[in-house]
Formats: sequence, C-alpha cells, structure tokens
Amino acid sequence: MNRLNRNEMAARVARDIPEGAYVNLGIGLPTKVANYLPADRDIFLHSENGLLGMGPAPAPGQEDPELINAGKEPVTLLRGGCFFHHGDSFAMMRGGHLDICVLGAFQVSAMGDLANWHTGAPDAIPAVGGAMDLAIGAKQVFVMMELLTKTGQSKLVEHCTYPLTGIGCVNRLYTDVAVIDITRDGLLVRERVDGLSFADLQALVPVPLVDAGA
Amino acid sequence: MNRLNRNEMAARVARDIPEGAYVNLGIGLPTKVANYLPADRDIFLHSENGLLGMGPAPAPGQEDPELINAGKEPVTLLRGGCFFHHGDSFAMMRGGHLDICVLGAFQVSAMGDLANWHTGAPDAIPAVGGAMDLAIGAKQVFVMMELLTKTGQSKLVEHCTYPLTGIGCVNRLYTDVAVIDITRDGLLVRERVDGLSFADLQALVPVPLVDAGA
Amino acid sequence: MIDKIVSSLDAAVAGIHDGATVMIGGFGTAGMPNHLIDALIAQGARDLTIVNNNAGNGETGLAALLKAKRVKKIICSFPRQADSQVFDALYQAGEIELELVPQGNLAARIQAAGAGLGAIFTPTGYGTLLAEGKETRRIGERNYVLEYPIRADFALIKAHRGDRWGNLVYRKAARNFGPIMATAAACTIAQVDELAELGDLDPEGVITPGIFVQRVVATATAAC
Amino acid sequence: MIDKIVSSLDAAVAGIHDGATVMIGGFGTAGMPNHLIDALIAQGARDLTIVNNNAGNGETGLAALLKAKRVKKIICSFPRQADSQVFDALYQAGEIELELVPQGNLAARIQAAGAGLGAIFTPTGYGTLLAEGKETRRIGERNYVLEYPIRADFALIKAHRGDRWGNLVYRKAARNFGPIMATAAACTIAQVDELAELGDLDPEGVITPGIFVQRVVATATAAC
Repeated sequence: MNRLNRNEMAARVARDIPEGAYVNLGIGLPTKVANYLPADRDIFLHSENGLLGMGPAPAPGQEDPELINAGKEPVTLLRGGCFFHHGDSFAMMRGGHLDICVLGAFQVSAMGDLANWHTGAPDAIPAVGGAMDLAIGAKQVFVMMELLTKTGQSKLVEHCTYPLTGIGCVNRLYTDVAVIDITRDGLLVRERVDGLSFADLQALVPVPLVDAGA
Repeated sequence: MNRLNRNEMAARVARDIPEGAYVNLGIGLPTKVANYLPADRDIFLHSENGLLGMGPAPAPGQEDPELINAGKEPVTLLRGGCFFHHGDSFAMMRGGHLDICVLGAFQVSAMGDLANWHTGAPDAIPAVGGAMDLAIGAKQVFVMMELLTKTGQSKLVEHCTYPLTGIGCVNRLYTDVAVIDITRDGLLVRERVDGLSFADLQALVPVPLVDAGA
Repeated sequence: MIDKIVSSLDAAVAGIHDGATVMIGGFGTAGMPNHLIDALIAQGARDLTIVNNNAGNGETGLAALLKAKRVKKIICSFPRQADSQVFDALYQAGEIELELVPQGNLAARIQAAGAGLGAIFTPTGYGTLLAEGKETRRIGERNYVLEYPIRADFALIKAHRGDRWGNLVYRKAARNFGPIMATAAACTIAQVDELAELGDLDPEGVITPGIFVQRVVATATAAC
Repeated sequence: MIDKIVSSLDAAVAGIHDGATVMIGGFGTAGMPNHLIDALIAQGARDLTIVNNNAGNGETGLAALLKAKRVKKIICSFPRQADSQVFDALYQAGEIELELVPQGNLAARIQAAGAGLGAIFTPTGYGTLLAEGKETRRIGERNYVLEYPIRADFALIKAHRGDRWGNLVYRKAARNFGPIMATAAACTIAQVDELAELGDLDPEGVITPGIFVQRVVATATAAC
C-alpha cells in the first residue's frame, strides 16, 4: 500500500483548491498545503492575525517581526493583499466568507464533529486559538490527518472521545490512505491509495463507509 | 423677561462644551451650536455619517457632494479629522464614546424621557435616523428647545405624550428661559433669564422644579 | 488570474432576481451608486426588498427605482425628507412596505450578518415604538432589545477606487454604509470612480478587502 | 489645545490601579506594547486581570509581568506555546486564573464592549467545553452561544504612528487586536514608533480615530 507522506497529503489537498478560493490553512500540517498551490493561480490565503493575500516565507534576512502568520512564522504579503484588525479577520471566518479552511485533527466523527484543540488530559494547559472559529466558519472544512494513531487506532470514529472543537462541521477528510467526504448520505470514500482495497479500508475504521470512488 | 432667541440658546449651550469634548450636534437647532464654539479650542465634532473633526461649511464654490454632515449639508474636515464607516460611527455613539450630544425635542419628561422623532399622528410618515442611538449613547445628553409650544403648552412634561426616542436619557435642558438639570433629586433649575422669577418659571410647567441657582 | 472587474454596468447587475433583497449604499446622495441603480432599473428585477438609510431623494437613483414600481419593501432609518416625494406617495397609497430601523441598529444588524452573529442585544430603541413586540433583556444596569441580522442577496455600493481582486477604498463621507453592506451580501457589486492596478492600493489603507466584493465596475469607462 | 502625547512611559502608565482590568494588544510578539508593559512592571500595579491573545512568550513583555506576580487572572485564547513557560508554571502552581476564550469570541466580545452591545449570540464554541453552562439558542438553522462584552479599565497597545489627537495607524500584522481593544477600554494608552504632526496622517487611512485613545507615547524619544 502506497501510504502518502505528509508532503504528499499536502499536495493532494492543494489539488482540490480552485483558483479564486479564499482559504485559511491551520497551523501545523495544513500550513504545508501552501507549498503546493500553483503560483500562477490567484488563491487567496487568509491568516487569522489580519492578513489576506498572504505570500510565502521571506528570503533569509528579509524577515519582518511585524509580518507573521497565525503560527507566528515570518511571511510576506502578495501584491493586492491587505491588512485588517482581529475583529474584521474573525468576521471573515465566522461570517462564512472563507471558501475553505484546512485543519488538523485528533479525531473526526462520522457526523463531522471535529476534535483538534485539547486532549482532555486533566493536567494539560488548554489552548484553543482560532480553531473553533475556523471549524464553524468556512463554507467547506477540510481535515488533514493520518487515518490511524501511532498505536493503530482509527482517528475517524463514531463519536469523538476528545473534547470537541465544533459539531458537524467537517466536510472532507484527507488522510494518508483515503479521501472521504462526510455527507448526510454517509462517509463517501472518494479515493484510496494504490494497494488498499475498499474492504481493507473499511477494516481500519469502526464506522461504515460507502464506496463512492470513480 | 429676556427670552433667548435661537442663536442665543446655541451660544449658551456652546459655553458648556469644554475643550477636548467629543460632541454630536443633532440636525436642526443643535447644528447652530457649532457657530459659537471657540475656534481656538480643540472640540471634536462627530457626524453620524462617518466624520470626526468636522469643520465649518466650506466657502461658496468649495462644496464637495461627498463631504456632508448628517443633515446632508456641505461641511469640511479639520486637520486631524478622519473618516470611518457607519458601523464604527454608531459604535462611537452606542459605545458611550461621545461626551455630549445636543438634540432638539418635542417633549422631555421629568424623568428625562425624550420624544423628538415622531408626532404620533396616524398619517405621518415616520423617520428616526440616528436619534435613538444618540439619545442613549452619549455620556451626557443635552436638549435644546423652547420651553413652551406655540400655543403655550409646556414641552417639559410629567410624561411624554409623543412617542419616545429614549427613556431617562436627558441630562440637561437648555430652553429660551431657563437651564434645568434632570437628576435623581429632581429638576434643578440652574439658570433663569433676567426678569423671570423661580415662581414665574414654576407656573409655566406642570412638574415640580427645584431652585438650584447660584 | 482572478479578475472581478466587469466591463459594463449591465454585466455588473446581471442575475439580480425578482424578489431579491438588495442593499444600496449611500447616505443622502453621498456614496449612492447611481450608475448601478440605473442599470438595475434597466435590468428589470422587481418585487425587491431594498435596504438603504433613506428612501430616495428627488426623482433619480433610488427614487427612480421606487417610481418604476420595482420595490416591494424598504428597510431604512430615515424615509421622510424634504425631497422624498416618490416614497411618500407610494407609502401613502399603501404600495410599499416600510420597516423603520434606528440608524445604528441598521448598521449593527448589517454588521451582525457580515460577522456571522445570530442576534445582538442593543440598547437603541428600548422602550420605544420601534421595539414593540421585540424581546428585551436587562443586562447589568441597562435594558436591551434583541435584534436580528439583516442579510442581502446583493449589495450595490459606490467606492472611489477598486482593483481586480475587489479591494476598495472610498472617498470622504461617501464611505458610510459601503464597507458594512459589502460584508453582509452574498454578491457585492461596487461601482468605482477609477480602477487601480493590483498593488496600487496601499495594503494598510484598503477599507474593504476583496473577499467581500464579487464584481467591480468603473463608471468612467463603463458603457451601460 | 488638546495634546494626548505624554512625554514619558511612566506618565503613560500612571494611574493604573491595583485590581484593574488591562487589555494588552499583540499577537505573539507582533504588536506587543513591550515598552508600556515594562513601564507597568516598574509602576507596580498588582492583582491585574489581563486580556491578551496569548499568555506571554519567553521571559520578557507580558511573561515578565506574569513572572513579577502582578497578574491575578488572564483572559486569552492561546496560553500554551513552546515558550510560555512562565504562564505554565504559574498555572500549574494554581497561582493564576485562566479564562480561555476562542479567539474570534475574544475579538467579538471586545468589539461588543466597544460598540455598546449588551450581549451577542455567536456560533463559535457551540457544543464545546468552552460553552458549558452558557445560554444557547437555535436561530434559523444554526446554534449559538450567548457571550457578554469584555471591557477594560485600560488598554495598552502598540501602533506605528500617532498624533496629538490620538489618531493611530499601525504597521502590517502588528495591527491585530489594537484597534478593537482601543474601543473597549476606558483609558487607551498607545506606544507608537513615531509621532506624527496633526494632519500628517491621511484622514482616509486613520485606523483608530482619536476618540478611542487617551494617551500616546513615542518609544523612540521617551525615556522611562
């Protein structure tokens, strides 16, 4: 089975982002998607800290401590980009103006519930940032994650056991082995990696899948 | 009795506006107050349509149809003034950022209720504009009006008979014959025009006044 | 390449359907998108619900749209003016519905729609005729009225300059409702005095980011 | 003549009282008013409630204020970071109270305070731990949580340029929470990189109108 590595997952997500889309890429794994967006297409990256038209990392030595992304890494602004305050930035999210946001996850449920902010461990210091706003704000929420935990548990579950970030908000799941749409008609498997049969995939997850591949 | 005319009333109000105050002057009579503000003091005029630091009318021929006040009259912007949208403009009012607004009135009650937007006549076309926002937004609401109607009725009343603009919102009343503070301790008469005794004034209004003159 | 600039006013107002809710910017005549309104009259959509601060001045612009009997309902704060004769006649004949909203609540409800809020408790209008029948609540020392978002299918606004990504800047008091209406409509259409090259608008000074704008048309060059 | 420019950082933070609620701008290190925070540490106010997106990075700025044990409670969205060791230690020792708020609700609640709203129904956080015990309501097709304004006695923010009337412009992503916090505090204190002469800031490009700012201090010239 040709399991995708994290760069390949990012490239796979990037292929589904059309020209003209307004997109927020969550911190961590989703940030890699930017590396695979075609430079000759106008795709508008939003950063929660007040940027639209965010560009790639600056050349070494060109970093500006006042031009950073949500992960606090130095970035650039494209021609035609602009700055705004946090109120306007989150109105863009919460108001449904973003076409797509891409988030990482600890777990996603068969109903599209998302858990990605808190392990629930009693001694953990919680931190939520913009995750809950992104989860419920964008027109489409894509989740990127390996399908299984390091110990082989499915992260696609019937009900999330970790604390929720949002309810019924995930539209599509990009994993290392399959792309799955979460719909009212069930979990539609759109793609599987070579060497993984539908039955093999179904055996990995505790919730019923529907074979919707081309 | 030296009843004040409307220009004298405006000049009287202007005397109570301190340097540094953020002030909205309602359309109609209160607009005249601007003519009596000392030009050498920084008093910040706000216009609901998105101006702060509003200046006087332009010289003839210098009018700009895109630089108008709430009454749709041509104005100017002072050095240091700025523009903003209607959301921000009304946040300034509703959020309590204006120090003073000056409004006209049909009636004011002894409890500080204000009626200034609608006669209540069944065939009248209502129009409210920003009156209700101004009435409840500013730190101090000053009302300017002649004390009596043309037929001699007091506009300072026990209960307003016209539809209300705001409840308990008026702090001070500037009339052609007296200045009256509306307080929890009652209606405190601060000033009377020459030739009008407290008893004369009390005889004009149907609610009890308190003589608080200097 | 994304280019939101359309080459004609006709193209700018294409697809506005009968029964649509249409926000129209402007306060008095400042910032009124008159070219777009004229194009909308020519386009023919009817049974419209219009959101504007006023209800038309004189015989042109919004007043002309009203006079053409295209408007079923108007949501505004200040319909009655010295020159609102077109609205006045329709209203008195019972031919137009009016929802009167205090100006600040109009702005706040438009902003609530743009920002994805479900409802807001606002102090404006509490205890008045305009809050009759509405839910109220005492919070802390004050009384508030519950008001709901106002959304639109289309917003027609006037800006000063715009680029192909839809970024806009305004001019003086013509800004008024434009920036907030742009956030609350599914399709925002801006008429601009001038087009700007991408990157010519200062990124610190863009007032309406392009995410809120779907179509831009220049009034200097566009033929209807 | 009104001149909101104060000549020292000490004067800028004068009057911040024990027990005050203080908003501090900045997202990560961008826009953090470090000069004002250092002045606040020197000034000595304690039992503060701090509103910031984070809970301090490294050992300077907000982290130093925490380390000096001046903070009773912090309201923020993202306390835990790789370099939040000062907060982490205080939190685990039970020496600081945390109110965790989703970032967009933090922004919206600050805006609600600035705009005089009593409360807002927001969709963010519905059905999560962070909405536990809060009033909820279904409006239309969605579920919302009722959230209340966050107000402050003081806001400490960083801007790029400011004038004597308090008008401010920012620089790039350092804008973040500054403009909205300025609206929600009784006394907003801005540290600026440069002072501007009155009229030098473009009236179309002023981001924070002076009405929201009480004191301005230049970091280049001010001695503490």
